[in-house]
Amino acid sequence: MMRCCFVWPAAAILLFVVSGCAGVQSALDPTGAEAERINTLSWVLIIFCTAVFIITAIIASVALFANERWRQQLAGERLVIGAGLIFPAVTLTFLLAYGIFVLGMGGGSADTSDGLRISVVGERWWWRVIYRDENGRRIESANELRIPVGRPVKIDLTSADVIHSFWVPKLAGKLDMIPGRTNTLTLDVTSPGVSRGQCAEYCGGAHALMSFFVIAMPEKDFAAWLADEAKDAHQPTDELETRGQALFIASGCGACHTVRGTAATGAIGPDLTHVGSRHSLAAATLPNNAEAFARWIRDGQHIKPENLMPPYPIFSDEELASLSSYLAQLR
Amino acid sequence: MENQPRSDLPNKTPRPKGELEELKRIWATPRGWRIVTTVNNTEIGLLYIGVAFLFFLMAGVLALLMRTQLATGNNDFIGQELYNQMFTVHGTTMMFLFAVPAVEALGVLLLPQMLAARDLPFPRLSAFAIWAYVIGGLVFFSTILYDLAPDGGWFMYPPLTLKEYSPGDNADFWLLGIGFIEISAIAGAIEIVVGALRTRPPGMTLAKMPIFAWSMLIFASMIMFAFPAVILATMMLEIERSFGWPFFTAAKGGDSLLWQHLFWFFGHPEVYIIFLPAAGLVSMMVPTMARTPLVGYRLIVIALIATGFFSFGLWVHHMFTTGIPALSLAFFSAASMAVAIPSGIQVFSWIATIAAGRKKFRITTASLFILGFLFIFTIGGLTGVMVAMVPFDFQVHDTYFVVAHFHYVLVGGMVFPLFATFYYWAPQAGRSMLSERLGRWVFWLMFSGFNIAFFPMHLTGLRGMPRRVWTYPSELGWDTLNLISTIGSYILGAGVLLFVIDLVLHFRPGRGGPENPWQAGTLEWLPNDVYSNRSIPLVTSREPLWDQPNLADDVKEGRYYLPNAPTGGRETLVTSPIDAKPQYVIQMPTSGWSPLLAAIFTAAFFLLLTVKLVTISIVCGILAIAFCLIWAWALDPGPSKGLVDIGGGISLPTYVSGPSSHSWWAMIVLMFVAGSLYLSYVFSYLFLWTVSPDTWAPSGSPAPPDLGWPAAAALLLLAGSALIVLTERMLPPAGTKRMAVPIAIFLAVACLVGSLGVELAGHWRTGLSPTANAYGAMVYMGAALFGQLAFTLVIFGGFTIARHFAGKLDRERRVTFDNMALLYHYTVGQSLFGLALVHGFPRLVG
Amino acid sequence: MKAGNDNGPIAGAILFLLIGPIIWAAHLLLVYGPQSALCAFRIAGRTQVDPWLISMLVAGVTVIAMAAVMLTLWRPRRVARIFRFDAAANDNRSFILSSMRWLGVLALIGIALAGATTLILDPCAQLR
Amino acid sequence: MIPGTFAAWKRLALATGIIAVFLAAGIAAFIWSGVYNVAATREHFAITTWLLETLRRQSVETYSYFVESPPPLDDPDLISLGAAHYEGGCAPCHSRPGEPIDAIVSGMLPPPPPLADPVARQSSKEVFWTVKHGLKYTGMPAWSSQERGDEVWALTAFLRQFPRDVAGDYFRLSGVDRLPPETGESPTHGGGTVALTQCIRCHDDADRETISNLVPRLAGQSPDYLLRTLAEYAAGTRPSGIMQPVAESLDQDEMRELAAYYARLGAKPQPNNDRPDAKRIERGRILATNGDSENGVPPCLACHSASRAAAFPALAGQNADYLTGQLRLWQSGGRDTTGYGQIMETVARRLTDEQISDVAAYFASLPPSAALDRPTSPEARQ
Repeated sequence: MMRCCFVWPAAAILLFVVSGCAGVQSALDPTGAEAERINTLSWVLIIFCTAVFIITAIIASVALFANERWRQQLAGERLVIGAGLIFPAVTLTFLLAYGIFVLGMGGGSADTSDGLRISVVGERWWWRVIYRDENGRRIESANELRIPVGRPVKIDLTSADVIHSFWVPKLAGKLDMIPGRTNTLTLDVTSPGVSRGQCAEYCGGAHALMSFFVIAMPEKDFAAWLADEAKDAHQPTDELETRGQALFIASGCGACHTVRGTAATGAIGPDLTHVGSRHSLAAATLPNNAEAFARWIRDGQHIKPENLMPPYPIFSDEELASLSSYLAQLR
Repeated sequence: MENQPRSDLPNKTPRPKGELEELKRIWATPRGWRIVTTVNNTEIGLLYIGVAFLFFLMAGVLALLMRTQLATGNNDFIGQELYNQMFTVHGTTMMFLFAVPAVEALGVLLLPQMLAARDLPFPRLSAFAIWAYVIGGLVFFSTILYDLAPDGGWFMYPPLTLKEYSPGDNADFWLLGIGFIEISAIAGAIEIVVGALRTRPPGMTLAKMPIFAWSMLIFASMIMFAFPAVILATMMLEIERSFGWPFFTAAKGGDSLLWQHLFWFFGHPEVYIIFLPAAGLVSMMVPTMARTPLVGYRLIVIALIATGFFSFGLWVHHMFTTGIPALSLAFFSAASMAVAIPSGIQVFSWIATIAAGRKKFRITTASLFILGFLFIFTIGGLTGVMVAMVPFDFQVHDTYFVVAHFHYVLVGGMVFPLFATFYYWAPQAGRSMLSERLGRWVFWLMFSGFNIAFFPMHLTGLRGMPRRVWTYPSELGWDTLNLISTIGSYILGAGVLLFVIDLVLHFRPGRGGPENPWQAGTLEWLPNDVYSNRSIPLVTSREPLWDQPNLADDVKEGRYYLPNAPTGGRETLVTSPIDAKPQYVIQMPTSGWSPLLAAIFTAAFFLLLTVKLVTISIVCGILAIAFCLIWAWALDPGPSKGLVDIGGGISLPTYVSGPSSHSWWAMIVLMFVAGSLYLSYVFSYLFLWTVSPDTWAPSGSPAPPDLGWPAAAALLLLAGSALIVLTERMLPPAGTKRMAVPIAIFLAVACLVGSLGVELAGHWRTGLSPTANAYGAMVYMGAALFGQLAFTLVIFGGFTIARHFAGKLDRERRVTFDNMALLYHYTVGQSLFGLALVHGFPRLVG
Repeated sequence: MKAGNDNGPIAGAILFLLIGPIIWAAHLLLVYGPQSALCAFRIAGRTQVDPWLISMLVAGVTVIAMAAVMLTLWRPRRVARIFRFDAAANDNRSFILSSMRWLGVLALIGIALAGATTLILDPCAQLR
Repeated sequence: MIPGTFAAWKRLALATGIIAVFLAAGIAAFIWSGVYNVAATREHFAITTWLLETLRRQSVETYSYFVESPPPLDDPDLISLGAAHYEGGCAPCHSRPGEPIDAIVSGMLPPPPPLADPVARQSSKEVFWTVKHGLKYTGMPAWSSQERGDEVWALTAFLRQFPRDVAGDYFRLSGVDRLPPETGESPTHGGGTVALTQCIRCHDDADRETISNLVPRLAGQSPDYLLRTLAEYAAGTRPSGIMQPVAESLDQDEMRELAAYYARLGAKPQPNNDRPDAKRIERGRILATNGDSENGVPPCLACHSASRAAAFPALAGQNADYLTGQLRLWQSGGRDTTGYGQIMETVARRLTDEQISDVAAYFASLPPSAALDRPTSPEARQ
């Protein structure tokens, strides 16, 4: 008993050390203000709980194995009231105060005077991302969020169908997206880079495959990117891509997808205007390249079961090649 | 060696010849295939725990399959659809079909023994509840085999579980499974509250009650207040799914958070509902193994009560990330801190008891499991403190950290004590002990497997892995941790398998196991047989077997109370709730088909309704009610047996009506359940109003009907109540009938139905529709709750009238009438309040 | 054979024993209910209640609840009389009395922790 | 004497065993010898007939209990469709109403009965079940596409008409009178084949409308679409008990010819339907143009407008009842076996019953030649 009581915490600490804290989706490797505050809190809690556990284990070991004299020291209500009532009452009060204090630091004073507003809408099973710039222009994208570094940005979270939860562990804790409600989350990223987020509330079907990337960029790059993103889609240049575009339009893809500047104006599925420039396809399920587009169109239900796009098994290989090269050049 | 009997004991020995044989005959277990009709707590308790354990094994197999799927990233061993069903069924089964029934089964099995009662006060009710649970539970579980299993998670959050997003029958099967556990939990709560407070042996005051009885009493009280919330929630979800009343649809003024509030108002106490009885068991075993009375008995009782209370203040704990104001979260964070204190008290009481033994703590398999429990539960409690910190929860909520946390709490807090219980109390239900040698292997496999499986999950969660995902990409660095967890789960599984082998090799159900093998001090270790203890002892200490010399022998020889069967049937002693003074002798029903058949048809009713075979299901429903009535007909035996002598110069009545009657108590418990169901409704009404005041009358919906309508409904209700009071005065003397009685009851029931009709007609005339918006749905839901009670009273009233005509209702023999009257007045009270709410509130705020 | 009405004592005993936790529950209801309702209306723009008032409401209810619990700790016998609580056996009486006091202490801790949070946090902000 | 009794039981068992063995051997010998005469000229024994008939009657009665409730069976469109199929699929054995059974066919055992009597005795569900599943040991085949209960109901509706004398009306109902007096002669403007003469029994041609609203109008569809559909019918991937036998009998050239014929037919005057109410059509128009993005329904015109891919069908002027029936069929999973069908299935399952009726009414109200534009303006969003 005694041996194992010490082996376990030690093993625990070892696990933490060995596995390191790197990871594009790890709460232990924060690059956002809220995640950093929580990270500090986590370590305080981990150390406190480990200490309490070890002390309890020692007391229990004494009660079990020590000699009569030692054991009699523990054999009264004094221990129960001291260690079971007073100690937790005091320490937990301090912890609670600390936790509430960290909670109170949330929110941030996001300066929205520059007019940038971002909304993210949870859909089954992808993310609709809408930027509104200072001119009130509405720029829609999907499954990828780009934000400037160094200033808090407020993000409105809503849902189009069931409950989802917006979670980018490196940047902040999660916040649910609930039908009929709008929750606002402040992201304050401290250093540029890519982090990964995932839906954290079970939303049925392909819940496991509902992820996205957040790309934090320096202010200037962000402005340039946003200006680029606001433009219409690239027109296809070579013959293959032009055939792809024609096929895209004639086969009804535009019923659900928008490619700005073309006849495709659907609002049901993700906006594809600049789909080729994103880090991933299908809500961070596939890499972004022409081959992945082809796989997705032909075999989407296998890659991401139950997804809401109809299967398109009707294209020949050549047709698929032209379609996917058209989509891939939408950068 | 024969001890000299003390002369101050209530009964003289030797007892008359044939007395023991008569007891054996009366309490005999039905032979052959009629065994299914048995109602004795030992036999149905064994069935109960056996089936609960079967569910544990089956849900455990699902867990192993899921762990296999998660062993590596990008795995496709189990596809998405099946995986989503599996974790739903795993969670639902473990929580509803294993954990609650298992502890309730232990209550059924052990509580009467610990209280030296012959049986629980309502044996047929237990039998009914258990059979309904067995049939319904097995059907629910089997849906996983034909792709009909629910896949909305065990918490079933709408809108995902509404018809729109879950169109199949799958979600209905979840609601069905829950329906059965609701029935059996409520039945069990009635049984246990009345059992613990009224069937204690003489002298066992509240201050001497075994801790397990305390924990079961609190367990049952918590069920009374927690389950109604989920009953209402499931009713509303099923109504929305079937008829489109928008309780949870945001577009029509409903709110999906309403479900979360109701579900977690049940769901959080549920964790403690599972844990408290297990802690009670530990508090029984630790003193035995330490060979010393429990240190801090009083503090443990306090801790149990405080836990029971505080656990109701934690439900928003599960909703920290829903975006409600931070201050609201902080209240619940504070309550979560408060609930940690009682757990600390218990842990250190056990440690202090271990230390207090004159000799060192005995290490048996049971004590290993207890120490394992202490170890695991302490970690679970500490991570509980962590997740109670709101900002920390923002990160770990719905991740594997939480998966690790609650498995530490639930497996540590409930499964390990349960296995300790199996090893410790096996002789209560079987003829032999389990193997100590195998037991140690079982423990070490389970303990190491559990920690290998679940400890890494803390880290997996912190590194960003959410719950309820059937697969994950390999490049996120979760593979190694998941593989370790999977290996651990198989070691845990091997431990459980070894236990099953031990069970097969060594467990033989029946009686005549070793007597008091652990030299324990509590009454369940008295020598017993089918009739439980030969006589019911007078208790003067918390550990009577340690402190009252020669007790076992005196009880066995029949020197204590009620060594015989004076009424010629099954019976047990009822004592006063606080001081345990003998009050009367209950005559109890014996084995019979009606509870079993009622359970079968109840199960058939719900099942057929789920698969939309409406006509046949209604027939089954009617049959179920019919069998319930047949069973109820045999109750209320009347005062014909007069006074009986139980020894020691005490003569007790065999029939009592009014507030001392155990059935009156049962009705009061039922009214508490109905009352908290109604309070949940009131909460829902007010909650939806704060969410969508714009749908409320008079601006958003048709104005409520003129005040004449509710006034008429209220008058009818009051008239009905007056009629019932009048009828009570008019009850005929024994052996006679009086036509006024059935007429008055009929009129009273008619008043009730009329009042319901007036209420419905009033709203219908204004053009209010239940499907239009949340306000309409809430108004008609109030009427539905009224209608539910009215329906019960129509049947109950008819039953009472029938008893009058059968000559089984008079001024003396009146328990049936008393209970109906209680329910009637309660219904009137609830409905008057409902009228005030539904008609008054919109006027107040509009 | 209608037995005398003795549900006074048991109901009284339960209420007496649980008075602390009951006040705790009432406190939680009275701070959480109004606070969340008023905040919901504030956010929806249906009322202009000053947030400061909500904080004061929470603090006020907390102070009253704590005072009530302390009163029961200070004068348990008065409370016993109110609920007509009595037990025949001595051990029982003192057991219930001391249990009631300990439960009061725990309730007091719970009330104080919950009430104190209002000192730090803005009453309606989501703080995310 | 217990041992004695025991021995007696043993003897009895032994005797039974021996008898059983001999019986089995006898039966085996009988079968192997081929003495039993399977000639259809020999009637069954009376007992065999009774057994088979009772079994048949009871079985139909039991299984038809589980048949879902029928659609309204007095719908003239349904009856007409049923009659048209009867002419091609049933009349060869059961003969046209009022005509004697064909001499060759009557040599079957049992001979196909005239249907008026049995249909009068049976309930609609029983008739449906029999037509759908066929009957063992009688030669009555099952419906070739089990998914197509809707087609079976059409035939059932027609059979329900038998008790009242349909003989007089039969040629009109079944479209036989639409055929030119002498096959082989060019039936329509210019070219034509034997196959085509059969098509116009149900479908439209240059002059006539379809025989029933449940039958699609083919004029103006692209050859790509028509060829694809015929190939799908022939291969059985698009299930239809009515079309599959017809399409199977066509060769590639005939299919091409037919497709070319109907593609050429082009515009034709507006079908003279009773006009459904304008509100419904307007709702349908909005759905077809804008879709219902809340429920994931894309605008129909994205795929069914003038600029559609060649293999997609045109819907303008199509019969509303046909459209409704097909959308329902998609919803119940009856058209999910072809690539094109799978695309539409996803969409059809998101439609409500009301939306189906609306959009069908809208397309039916359009002139068949309407060159519909795809929706181009982005719809209003916030």
